[in-house]
Amino acid sequence: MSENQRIIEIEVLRYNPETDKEPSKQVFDVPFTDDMSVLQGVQYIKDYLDGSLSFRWSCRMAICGSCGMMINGEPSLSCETFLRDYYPARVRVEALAHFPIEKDLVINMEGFIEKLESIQPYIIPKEARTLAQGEYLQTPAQLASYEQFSSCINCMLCYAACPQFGLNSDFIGPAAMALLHRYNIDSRDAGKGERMELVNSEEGVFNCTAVGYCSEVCPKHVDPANAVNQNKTNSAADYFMRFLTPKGGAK
Amino acid sequence: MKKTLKRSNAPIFWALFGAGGMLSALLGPMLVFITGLAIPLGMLLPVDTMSYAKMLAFAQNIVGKGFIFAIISLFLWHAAHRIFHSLHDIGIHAGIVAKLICYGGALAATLVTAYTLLAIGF
Amino acid sequence: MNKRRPYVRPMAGWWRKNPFFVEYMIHEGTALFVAAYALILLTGLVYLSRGEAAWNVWLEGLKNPWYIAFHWLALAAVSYHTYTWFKIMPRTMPPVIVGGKRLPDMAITGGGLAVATTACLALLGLVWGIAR
Amino acid sequence: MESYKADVVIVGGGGAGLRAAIAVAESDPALKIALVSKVYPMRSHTVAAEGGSAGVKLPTDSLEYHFNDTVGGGDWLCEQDVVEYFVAHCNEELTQLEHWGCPWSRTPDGHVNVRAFGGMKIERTWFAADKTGFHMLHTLFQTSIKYPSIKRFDEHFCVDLVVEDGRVQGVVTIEIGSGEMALVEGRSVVIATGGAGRVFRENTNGGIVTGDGMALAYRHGVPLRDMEFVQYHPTCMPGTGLLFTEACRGEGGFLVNKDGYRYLQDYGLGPAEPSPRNKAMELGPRDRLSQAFWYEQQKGRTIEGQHGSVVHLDLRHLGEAKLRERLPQIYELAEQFLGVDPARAPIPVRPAVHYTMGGIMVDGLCASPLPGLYAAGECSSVGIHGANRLGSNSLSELCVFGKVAGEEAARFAKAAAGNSASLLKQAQAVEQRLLGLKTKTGGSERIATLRKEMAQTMEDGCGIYRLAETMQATCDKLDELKERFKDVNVEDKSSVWNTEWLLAIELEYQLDVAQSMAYSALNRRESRGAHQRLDGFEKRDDENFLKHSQAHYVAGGAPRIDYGAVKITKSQPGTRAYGAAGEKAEQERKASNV
Ligand SMILES: Cc1cc2nc3c(=O)[nH]c(=O)nc-3n(C[C@H](O)[C@H](O)[C@H](O)COP(=O)(O)OP(=O)(O)OC[C@H]3O[C@@H](n4cnc5c(N)ncnc54)[C@H](O)[C@@H]3O)c2cc1C
Ligand code: SF4
Ligand code: F3S
Ligand code: FES
Repeated sequence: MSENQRIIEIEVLRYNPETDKEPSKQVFDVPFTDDMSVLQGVQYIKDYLDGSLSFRWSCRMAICGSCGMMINGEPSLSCETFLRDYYPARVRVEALAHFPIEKDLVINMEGFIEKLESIQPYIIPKEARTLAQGEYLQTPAQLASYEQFSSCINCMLCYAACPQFGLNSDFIGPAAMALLHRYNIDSRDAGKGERMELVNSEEGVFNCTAVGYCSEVCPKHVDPANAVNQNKTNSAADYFMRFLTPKGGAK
Repeated sequence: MKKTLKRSNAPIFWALFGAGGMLSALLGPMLVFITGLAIPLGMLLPVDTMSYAKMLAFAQNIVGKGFIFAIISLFLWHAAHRIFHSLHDIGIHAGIVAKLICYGGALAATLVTAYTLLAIGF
Repeated sequence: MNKRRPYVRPMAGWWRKNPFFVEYMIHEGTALFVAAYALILLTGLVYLSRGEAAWNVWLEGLKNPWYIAFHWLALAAVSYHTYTWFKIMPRTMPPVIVGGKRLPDMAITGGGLAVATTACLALLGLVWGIAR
Repeated sequence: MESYKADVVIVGGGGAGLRAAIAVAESDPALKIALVSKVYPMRSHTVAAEGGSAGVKLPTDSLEYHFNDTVGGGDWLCEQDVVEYFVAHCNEELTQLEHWGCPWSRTPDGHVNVRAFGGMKIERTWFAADKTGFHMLHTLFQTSIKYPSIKRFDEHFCVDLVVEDGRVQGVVTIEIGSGEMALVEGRSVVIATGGAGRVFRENTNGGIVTGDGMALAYRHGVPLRDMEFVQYHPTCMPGTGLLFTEACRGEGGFLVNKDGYRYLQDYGLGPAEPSPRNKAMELGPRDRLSQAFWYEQQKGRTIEGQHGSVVHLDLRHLGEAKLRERLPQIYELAEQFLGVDPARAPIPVRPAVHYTMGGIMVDGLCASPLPGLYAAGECSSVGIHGANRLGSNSLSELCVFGKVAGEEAARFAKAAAGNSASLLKQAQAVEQRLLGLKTKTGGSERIATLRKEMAQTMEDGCGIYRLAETMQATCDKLDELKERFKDVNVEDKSSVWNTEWLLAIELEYQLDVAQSMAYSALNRRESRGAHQRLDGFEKRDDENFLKHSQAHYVAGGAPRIDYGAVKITKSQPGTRAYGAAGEKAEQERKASNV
């Protein structure tokens, strides 16, 4: 193994809130093999070069959504980005853009969690169903219509990709909208009316200018831009229809 | 826990933006080519394509009026919306002022177009 | 005694830092040409309403090399707008399911561009037909 | 130090913890719930489960079949009354998840679909493509948001239990973001902290799977049961240990050696048919498949790779379309991590540590011997997995026993007296001890070095096949590592997001858990399920070892191991046979039963 071991430079944006005024770069020389991910690279740094480096990770298999970082300026999951693709050049690693940095590569994601909570991400059934009634019937086609939007791993790469979120952190943003949309179009759900209020609001979909980079970087092909932009149409319909229908669209 | 949410009025502008964007995407290139290049340079189309008589007749025709109105106003609404957002994008958050200039300009131009088309008569 | 002090990075110049954003700014920038072109048309309309002499002044004016140059640029910009408009199309419309499969982005963009081409040619044909 | 008062504290926001929290909230909305998790709940390792979750569904299936598969698969080391309760409640719980929005894969007429899984006689594994755990976890997390009585303590690391008056009365936590410690009081506590696979070198587990909850209970006198049973999953990525789900084989994949030969037929799992039959060949149980790999390796019929010997998981005959539909994540994993297109080339695989069958000893109602303390999920040993867990049983376990644990903890909390007044003092002592770990200077041991040595010695001594000599060496090594841990150096002295400090605390947990495994293994002088010996104890010994091992914590020393009875109700220990032999054995059993 050691013969084909090479050294790559990893530049990390460091920030320690207790001592630093602002983040600064630090470069580490890391031995690597071809199958090593960027995550394994920063793990090496933590294990052997500088124990104080902080970052989130867990599954190592691109499913837990913890390990998002800016890698050479692009939002990426560090566990499925490989050092071999950068060598011999230096790899630049930073905390996800558009979020406040807590320390080193760790961002503050409380705002994102609040957004998730605000979209009522659970089935709001027309009428409650008992277990004795068994499962809802849902055809593979009905499943397919929302499945893609349900495969979001909450990695927030799309937020790091979306300049509109960067400019206005109140914007509900791509992933939360994808999830909201996922429930709205699930055949078991009847909560669309309640959720539209958020879609229509000033924090809602119209902050998006269809940059589309969110979908580009999404590691799970959720296509959040599609969820956001489809809902502009839904929201506009809701906006104008309320003048036509006596009850006035979504409340 | 739930915040009070304020409904956004964006759908109005967004709908106009979308309509103008679609119209300019579909016809924009050819219109620019015809009025800005083919006619002045005498390419492809007969020289008198945009003669006073023809254009007056076109502008007096109800369909022609509609076409002219849609093109000028929707193009401007489309552009105003994009420019407004781009100002925000590059860090000019002039808010209400930018809004007034962009959308106000589009509105003014729309009114001028409508007035002129009416003035031209039927 | 909480030691947290989250650091918020500035956004200034964000659009220069990623080729994707540069492209975005360029396609947003096409709006300047769309606006200018619409204003030229509006001027023409106003001149038209003022009678033949005025109209001819406007028509002559179009032959000014600056105007010609502008229109070449505008043609490029608006064509680029057309291209990007349909390129984002798959992001903005509900997924189209054909035979149980989601229609690929390419097909939607391609379809949109085909429609636009047809519309342009139809417009040209129409103008040509009327003018003849 | 801050303190927060809840009625029920749940430690762990994975499948089991979330299910428990919802159960408490539904049983009594007035109960205040504190859900403490060291990661945001949707990061919990349940997210990584791929294959599916078992629950009798088809008309051709029965609870009895599920019971028999589970008990036989566990080599009769199961609590049979608990298994009976379990199989009877799987379907209901999975249906509940369906009502909550879980996107189960469907049949064309809209019913939930089921797939085949290793060691299961009939198809009964509910699945959501190959992201079952992901969808279950996100469904549970998102549903939990509906209940206002659940207060989450996300990214709060639980460092100790607070025990007073002979019952547990809360936990001590570190808020990772600030480094501040807090006391979270509750009248009952549910531990749902997941497995401990990270004590081994090559494993399928996430970085957070460090056995914390097991160690917490263990240190407070609760025995860890059946810890020697550690499951090796036969098809993992060489090097990283990442998992290629059993569903690969459920969908019809083959395992072949370097000659392209389906070697499982040589190990009593045949005959080799073009598509694997249930409980035969590739759909045999995991312990058997991993053991077969070991023998192939001994015979020199494996392929040498950069990260050790491998065999091939061949999916090519399934075709790209089916692979993309049924195993999309596997497809991407193979492509991205290995550069292998599974529709065109076989995937190199080898066994890696996957699951801890043992855990915190609890009864059928998830209650531990320490009053007020409950446990559910992989950290617990409720008794359904015995010596070897069947794939897809544990996701169902999370729901079935997560709910039981929640309801029981709620009941206990309502009946319990108020908490003692002196808890804060205890918590402050914990704070002093842990701050000491961080502030002390002059340590010379690197955390990573100790961790690596631990993982290596566990692999050496407690691998697929075990010998007294190497197990003893592992025990000795662990003793040494515990000694050296006293000299551990935490470089980072800061408060905010000091993950190095947390790693040190985790390492200490891991060393305790590793010890319980190694000593339990050394003491079990027989071969059963995942515990296989080659040193004269190759046979199962029901006479002496049809018993649960129980490891008791001894401060500063080796654990004390004793044994507890196994509850047998209707299935007497028999031969575990699979493939054609298994079918024959079953027919004979049936014939003799009538
Ligand atoms: C790759 C893989 C695939 C699998 N596939 C299947 C399958 O197909 N079918 C099946 O049935 N089973 C499968 N399993 C097994 C199954 O997924 C796990 O047993 C199960 O998910 C464990 O769930 P849990 O709720 O017990 O723990 P986890 O989901 O691991 O959750 C543990 C929780 O405890 C918290 N925690 C831990 N320590 C602390 C602490 N000190 N302080 C605070 N919080 C703490 C964590 O933050 C986390 O929220 C698989 C396992 C793996 C690894
Ligand atoms: S939509 Fe995609 S990029 Fe955004 S959080 Fe979800 S998985 Fe990540
Ligand atoms: S990048 Fe942002 S602007 Fe819209 S399309 Fe995606 S949310
Ligand atoms: S570590 Fe889980 S997504 Fe990368």
